[in-house]
Amino acid sequence: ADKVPTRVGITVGTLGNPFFVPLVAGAKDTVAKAAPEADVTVIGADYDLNKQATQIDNFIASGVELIMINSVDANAIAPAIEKAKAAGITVGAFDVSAKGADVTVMTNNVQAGEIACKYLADQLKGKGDVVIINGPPISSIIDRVTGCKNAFAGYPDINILSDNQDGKASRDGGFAVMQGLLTRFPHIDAVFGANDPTALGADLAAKQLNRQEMIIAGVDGAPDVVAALKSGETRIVASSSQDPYAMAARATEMALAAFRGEAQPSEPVLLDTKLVTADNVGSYIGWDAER
Amino acid sequence: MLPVLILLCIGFELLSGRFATFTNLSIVMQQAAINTTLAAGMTFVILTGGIDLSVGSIVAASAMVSVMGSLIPGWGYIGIPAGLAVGLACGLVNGLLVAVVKLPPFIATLGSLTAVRGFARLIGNDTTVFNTAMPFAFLGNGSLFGVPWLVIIAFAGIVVSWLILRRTVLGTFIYAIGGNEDAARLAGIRVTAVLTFVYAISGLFAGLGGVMSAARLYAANGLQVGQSYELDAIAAVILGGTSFVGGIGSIWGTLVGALIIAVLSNGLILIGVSDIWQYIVKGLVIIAAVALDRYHRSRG
Amino acid sequence: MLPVLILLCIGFELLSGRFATFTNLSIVMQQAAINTTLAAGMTFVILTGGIDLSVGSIVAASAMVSVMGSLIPGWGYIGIPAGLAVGLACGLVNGLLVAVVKLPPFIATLGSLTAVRGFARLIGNDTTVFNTAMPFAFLGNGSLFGVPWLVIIAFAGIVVSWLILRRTVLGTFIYAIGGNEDAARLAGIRVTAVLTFVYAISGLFAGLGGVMSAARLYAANGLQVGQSYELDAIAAVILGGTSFVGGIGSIWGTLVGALIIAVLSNGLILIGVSDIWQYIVKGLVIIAAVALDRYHRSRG
Amino acid sequence: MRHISKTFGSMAALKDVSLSVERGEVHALMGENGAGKSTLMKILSGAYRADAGGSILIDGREVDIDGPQAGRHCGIAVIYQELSLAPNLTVAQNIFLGREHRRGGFTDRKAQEAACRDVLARLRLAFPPSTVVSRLSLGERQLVEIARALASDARILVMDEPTTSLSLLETERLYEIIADLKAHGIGIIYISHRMEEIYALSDRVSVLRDGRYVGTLGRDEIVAERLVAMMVGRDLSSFYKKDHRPAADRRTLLSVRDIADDVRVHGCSFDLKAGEVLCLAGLVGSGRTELARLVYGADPRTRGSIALDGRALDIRRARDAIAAGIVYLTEDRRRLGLFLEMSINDNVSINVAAGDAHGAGFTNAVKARERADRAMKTLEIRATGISAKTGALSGGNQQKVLLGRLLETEPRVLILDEPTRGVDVGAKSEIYRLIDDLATRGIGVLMISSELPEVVGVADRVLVMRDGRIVGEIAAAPDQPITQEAIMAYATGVAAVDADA
Ligand SMILES: Nc1ncnc2c1ncn2[C@@H]1O[C@H](COP(=O)(O)OP(=O)(O)OP(=O)(O)O)[C@@H](O)[C@H]1O
Ligand SMILES: Nc1ncnc2c1ncn2[C@@H]1O[C@H](COP(=O)(O)OP(=O)(O)OP(=O)(O)O)[C@@H](O)[C@H]1O
Ligand SMILES: [Mg+2]
Ligand SMILES: [Mg+2]
Repeated sequence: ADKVPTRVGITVGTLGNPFFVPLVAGAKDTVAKAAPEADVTVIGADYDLNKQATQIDNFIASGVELIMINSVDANAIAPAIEKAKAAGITVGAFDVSAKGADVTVMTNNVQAGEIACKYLADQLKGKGDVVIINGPPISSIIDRVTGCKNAFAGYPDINILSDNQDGKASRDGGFAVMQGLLTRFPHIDAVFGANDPTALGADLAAKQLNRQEMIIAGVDGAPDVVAALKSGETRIVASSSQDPYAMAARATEMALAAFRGEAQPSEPVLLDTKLVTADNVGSYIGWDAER
Repeated sequence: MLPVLILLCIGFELLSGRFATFTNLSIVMQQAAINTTLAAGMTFVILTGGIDLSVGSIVAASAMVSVMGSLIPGWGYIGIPAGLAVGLACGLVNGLLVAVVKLPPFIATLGSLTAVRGFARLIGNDTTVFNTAMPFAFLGNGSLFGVPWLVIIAFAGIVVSWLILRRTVLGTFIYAIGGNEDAARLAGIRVTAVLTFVYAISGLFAGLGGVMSAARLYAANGLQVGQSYELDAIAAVILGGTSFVGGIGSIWGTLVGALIIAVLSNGLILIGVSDIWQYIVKGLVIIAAVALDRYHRSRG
Repeated sequence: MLPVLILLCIGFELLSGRFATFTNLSIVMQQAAINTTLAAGMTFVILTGGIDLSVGSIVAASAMVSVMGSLIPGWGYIGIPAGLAVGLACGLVNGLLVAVVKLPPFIATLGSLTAVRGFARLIGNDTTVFNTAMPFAFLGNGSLFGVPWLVIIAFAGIVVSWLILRRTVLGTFIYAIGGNEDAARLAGIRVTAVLTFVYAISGLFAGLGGVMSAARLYAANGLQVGQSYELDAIAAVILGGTSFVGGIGSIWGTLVGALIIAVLSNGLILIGVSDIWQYIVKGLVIIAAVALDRYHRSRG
Repeated sequence: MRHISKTFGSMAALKDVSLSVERGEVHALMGENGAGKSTLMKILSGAYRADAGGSILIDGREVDIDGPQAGRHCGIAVIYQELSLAPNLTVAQNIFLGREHRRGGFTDRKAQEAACRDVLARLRLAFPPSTVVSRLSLGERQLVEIARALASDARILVMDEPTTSLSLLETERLYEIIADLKAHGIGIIYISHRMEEIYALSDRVSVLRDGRYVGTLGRDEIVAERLVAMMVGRDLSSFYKKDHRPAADRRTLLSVRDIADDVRVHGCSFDLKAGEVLCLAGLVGSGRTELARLVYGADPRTRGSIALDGRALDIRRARDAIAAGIVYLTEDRRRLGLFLEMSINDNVSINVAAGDAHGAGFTNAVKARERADRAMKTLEIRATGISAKTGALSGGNQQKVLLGRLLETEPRVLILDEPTRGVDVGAKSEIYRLIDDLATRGIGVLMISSELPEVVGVADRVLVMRDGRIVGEIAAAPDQPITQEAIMAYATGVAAVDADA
C-alpha cells in the first residue's frame, strides 16, 4: 500500500465561520479516504498569530506527520512552518498561502474581486458611484479588494466613494457600516462587499432605509446568498463563488502526494471562481451540498 | 455625560452636515438599541459591585435559538420566547454561581462567556442559520409611528429598569448591597436572592438582545454574533457614571453612555474617517469625554 | 489553586498518555510564557483595585515596533528596547490617566485598548511586518540548557514581581493602596506615584510580551497579535486568587493561574476534544476549578 | 442566652456564656476590648451562628436564630459597633432597609420619609430624611443607627457602644429615649466602656473577661472599683493622669491662623504649645474633624496658614504634614486608618517604612519587626502576634495599632481625633498615661473628644467649636478647673456672646 500518515493536524484561521465547515470537511474527508486509520485533529486559531504558532508546536510535539494549514498570515507563520518541516512534517496550505508550505491551493481571490466588480460595472453600464465595504486586513480580503479596484479601474466613469470602512466580514458589521454610508452618500449605484455576510448586511441596511437604487455583489457563494438570490427579494445580484470543499480536498490530495515523496508544484495552485447570479443560481452546487 | 453627548452630536453635525437628520438619528438609535439593552441589564449587575462578561455570548446563543425557533413552520413566533428563555437560563446559572457558590463574578461569567459561546456554536454546528421569511422581522427592521421597534424595545428596557431600581423595594436592596453588602445582610435582606436576580435579569436582557439581533439580521452565527459586546455594554455603564465599587449610578446615565458609543461609531463613518483612525479617535474621545466630565463635575 | 493545577495535569496525562513528556511540558510553559508575563504586570494593577484592559493592544504595538526595529541593518537588537519602550510609554499614559486625571481604570484602559490597537495597525499600515533574519529570534525559539528562553523570561518576570511586591516598601504600599486608598493617602503614601508606577509596569510587561511575540513569530501584525489577551491575563490573576477588591493576592497564584489556562488549552487538544467542545469544557473547568478551590479552602 | 460558645478558627471568642434580660430592664455588658461582647450580641442577632450546644430562649421558648432575618423576626434590633449603614443610600432608606413601607412591590417613599421624619424628630435630628449618609459625619451616622433601631419596634434592643462618637447633648437625649423604652417594657442590652453611662443607665451589669462570663452586679452593687476589678482582674488607681507641667510658660509649637474650607470650617485660629494637651470640644457635626483634617492637609483649605516653631509650613497633603512632624489619628479607624487585610507589623511600620528601607527600596524587615514589637509591648496590644491580621482584632486593639503607627513617626504634634473611641477602661487609662508622657516629652497634643469627663480630665486648655468656628476657650487654672458645664455652654451657644465679644 501507499505510505500514509498516521497522525494529521489541521489548523484554520477560525472554525466559527460557515466557510470553514466545508473547508474542514474537504480536508478531513480526503485524509479519511486515503488513510482511514489516521488520527485527525482540527483546531481554530481565532485569527491569532501566536495561537497558530503554538498549535503547530503542539502538532510537532504530538508527532503528526502531515499538517494542513489555513494560515492566519502567510508570512508571519513562516518560522513555525520551517520548524514543522525541520521535524520532517509535510505541510499543505489551503485557502491562504503559507510561506514554506510544500503545496498551496487557494481561491484566486484577485479574480473573485475582479469578476464580481466587473459584473457590477457592466450592470451599471460603466457609469456610477460605488462603494467597497472592506474587511479585516487578511490576504484573501486584501486580494479581493485589489481585484475589485482593478476591475473598476477599467471604467473611467465609475467613481469609488469609499473603500476604507471595515465591515468586519460579518452581517452585523456590514449592516452597521452600510447604514453609515447610506447616510453619508445620498446616492449609491453599487456595493461590493468583501464577503457574502458583508453583502447581506449591506442589503439589509439598504432594505430597511428603503434605498432601492443600488445593486450589491459579494464573494463566497454562501448558502444564505444562494437563498437570497433564489428568493429574488434582494439587491444582491452576484457573488463570486468559492468551492471550499473542493479546494481543501485538492490541497490535501497534493499534500498526501508530497508526503509519499511525489514531486509537487511549488507555486500556489489558484482555483478559478465562478460568478453566481440570479440567472445561474439554479445550477450552482453550493457549500451545503452532499458530497 | 449628557453635555458630552450633545457636544459630540453638534460636532458631527458641523463636520458632516448630515448627522442630525431624522433618518440618521434613527439609525444611531437603532445601532445603540442592542447595546442599550445589554447595558441596562449590566447596570443592575455593576450596581451590586459585580460584572457580567457573558452577555455577548448569551446574545449569540439566544440569537441562534431565536432564528432556529423562527423556522418552525406556523410557529415561528416561538423564536421570541425561546431566545428570551435561553438568556434567562444562562443568567440564572451565573447568578447561582455568584450568589450561592460565591465565585468571583469575573471568573463565573468568564466561564460562561466561554462555555455559552461554545454552546452557541454547537447548536448551529458552526454554520450560519438564517430565515429569509423571519416572522418577527418587523421587530428588527420595522417601526411604529416612525419610531423603529428596536428603539422602542430598548427604551422600554430602560424604563422598566428605572422602575425596578428607583421605585421598588428590590431596587433599594440592589443599591444597598452595592453600597455595603454586610450591612444589607445584617438588615435581613436576602442577599443571595437579590444577587441571583441581578444576574438573571442581565441574562434576560442579553436574551432580548439576541432576539433583537435575530430579528434585525434574519440570521445568526454562533461565533460572529455578539463578539465582545460585553465590553461595549460595560463601557456604556461606566461612561454613564455607574461605579465598579457598587451602589452608585443610574440607568439614565447608562442610556447616555450607550448613545455616546453609538454616536461615535456612526459619526466617524459619516465624516469618512478610515477604519484604522476610527480606532484611534474612538479611544481618545472616550478618554477625553470622561476626563471632561470629571473636570466639569469637580468644578460644578 | 495548585492542587487544581496538579489534578488537571494528572487527568490529562491519564487521558492522553502524552501530556507529561518533557517536550510537551516545555511547550505548555512556552505557551504560558506571554500570558504569564502580562499577568504578572496585571497583578500589580489588580492589587491596587484597578484593571488594565490595554495589554493585548500594547503587545501588538510593541511587537510591531520590535519587528520594525529588528530590521534596522546592523542594529537589529534595538528592536528589544524599542518594544519595551512602547510598552512603558503606553503604561505611563494609562497610569497618568488613572492616577492624575483620576479616570476610572476600566474606561482609561478601554480607551487605550482601542487607541493603541489603532496605532499598532497604523504603523504597519495594516500589513504584516516580518524579518526572516530576526537577530533576537533565539529569545522566542531558542533555549538555555534545555529550558526555552521564553520560559526563562517569564519566570524572571514573576521573580522580579515577587521581589517588588513582597520585599520592597513599594510593594507594601501597593498592597496598602489596594486595601484602603484613603488610609494610604492619610498615611502619607504617594498614591499618585504608586498608581502611575503600577500601570507603567503593566505596560512594560506588556511591551516585553510584545518583544517575546516578535521573537517567536519573526513577524507581527497590528490586528492579529494580542487580540483579547487582556482577558486571559486577568483570568490568570483572578484564578490565582487575587481579588478585584484590591489588596489581596499573590504573584505565585498568578503563575499557577496562567499555567492552568495553558494546561487546559494544551491538554484539550492533546486528548482530541473538538474546537467547539473545547470552548464548552474550558468554560466549565474554569468555573469548577474555582468552585473546588473555594470549597477546599472553606473546609481547610 | 445559655451556654453560648463561639470559636473563630482555632481561637475561642466565647466560652460557655449565659446572659438574661428582663422586660423593661437595661442590662449593661462590660468587659475589656476583645472580651467577646460584640460577638455575643452578634450571635443574638443572627449575624454569627454560635457553636453547637448553646441555646437562646425568648419568653421562655427556645428559638433558633439562624440569620439576621430570624433575629429580627424574634424582635431583636441591634446597633452594631462597626457602623452598618449603606453610605450610598439616604437616611430614610437606611432606617427602613429591609422593612420598607411598600405599596405592592413598590416603595412608598412619601410614607417612608414621613415615618423617618418622626423618628428623627424623636432624636431631635435636624437633617432631612433624603440626606445621603456618606455626607454625614461619623457622629451623625451613629445617630442614624440609633434612629434605625428605634424605628424597628423591637422588644429586645442591643446597643453596642452607641455613644462613641456622641457628645454629652446627644447622649443625654439617648438617656431619655432609653428611659422611655424601658417604660414600654422593652429589654435593652447596653454595651459601653464609659463608666458614667453605666451608672446612669443600668439596672444590672454583667461582665465578660476573655470570652468567659465573670459575674453580674445588681443596681446597688455597681461600684467602679469592683467593676474594673472584675473586668481586668486588677485595680486601676489613678484613671486620668495629668502629671506634666502646665503649659503656660512653654513656647508656641503649632500656630494655626484663620484656616478654612468655607464649607464646614470658617476661619479658625489657635496656638498649640509644646507639651500642652489642647482639647477640641463641640457637638456632633460642629466641624472638629474637618478642622483637624485641614491642619493635617487631608483636605484642601481655601485660606489660612500653619506654622510650626514659628516657621510657616506649606502643607498641601498629608505627606507634607507627616514630614513636618504633624500626625493625625483618625476617628474612623476602619475606613480611614487601618489596612485591615495587612498584618500588625505592616500597619505599624508603614509610615516610616520608606525611611527604614535598605538601598533600592528593599524593606527593612528587622526594623519593622522591632517597631511592631515595641508597639505591642508599650501599648499592650492583644493579638496572637505581630503577623496577625489587623482586621481580626477587637476594636480597642485596632485603635492601639493605629496609635502605635503614629508614635513610630516620632511626631512633634499629635492630633488625636476621638482617641479612646471604643477603647476599654484599661486601655483608656493607658492612652491617658501615654498622652501625659508625650506631653511631658514636649510633644504638642491636640485632642478631639466628645467625652466631656475625658476632656476635663486630661486637657490643659479647651477650645469649643460650634458651626465651624471656635467659639470659646477655657484654660485650666489652679483655682478654676475646667467644667463640663462651661464647655456645654459654649457648645450649645448659651455662652457664645462671650466669645464674640
Ligand atoms: N470575624 C472574626 N474572626 C476572627 N476573630 C474574631 C472575629 N470577630 C471577633 N473576633 C475575635 O473575637 C474576640 C472577641 O471580639 P469582640 O469583637 O466580641 O470583642 P468586644 O468585647 O466587642 O471588644 P471591643 O470592646 O473592643 O469591641 C476578639 O479576640 C476578636 O479578635
Ligand atoms: N463628605 C461630606 N460632605 C458634606 N458634608 C459633610 C461631609 N462630611 C461631613 N460633613 C458635614 O460637616 C459637618 C462637620 O463634620 P465633622 O466631621 O467635622 O464634625 P465633628 O465635629 O467632627 O463631628 P463628629 O463628632 O460627628 O465627628 C457635619 O455637619 C457633617 O454633616
Ligand atoms: Mg465590640
Ligand atoms: Mg469628628
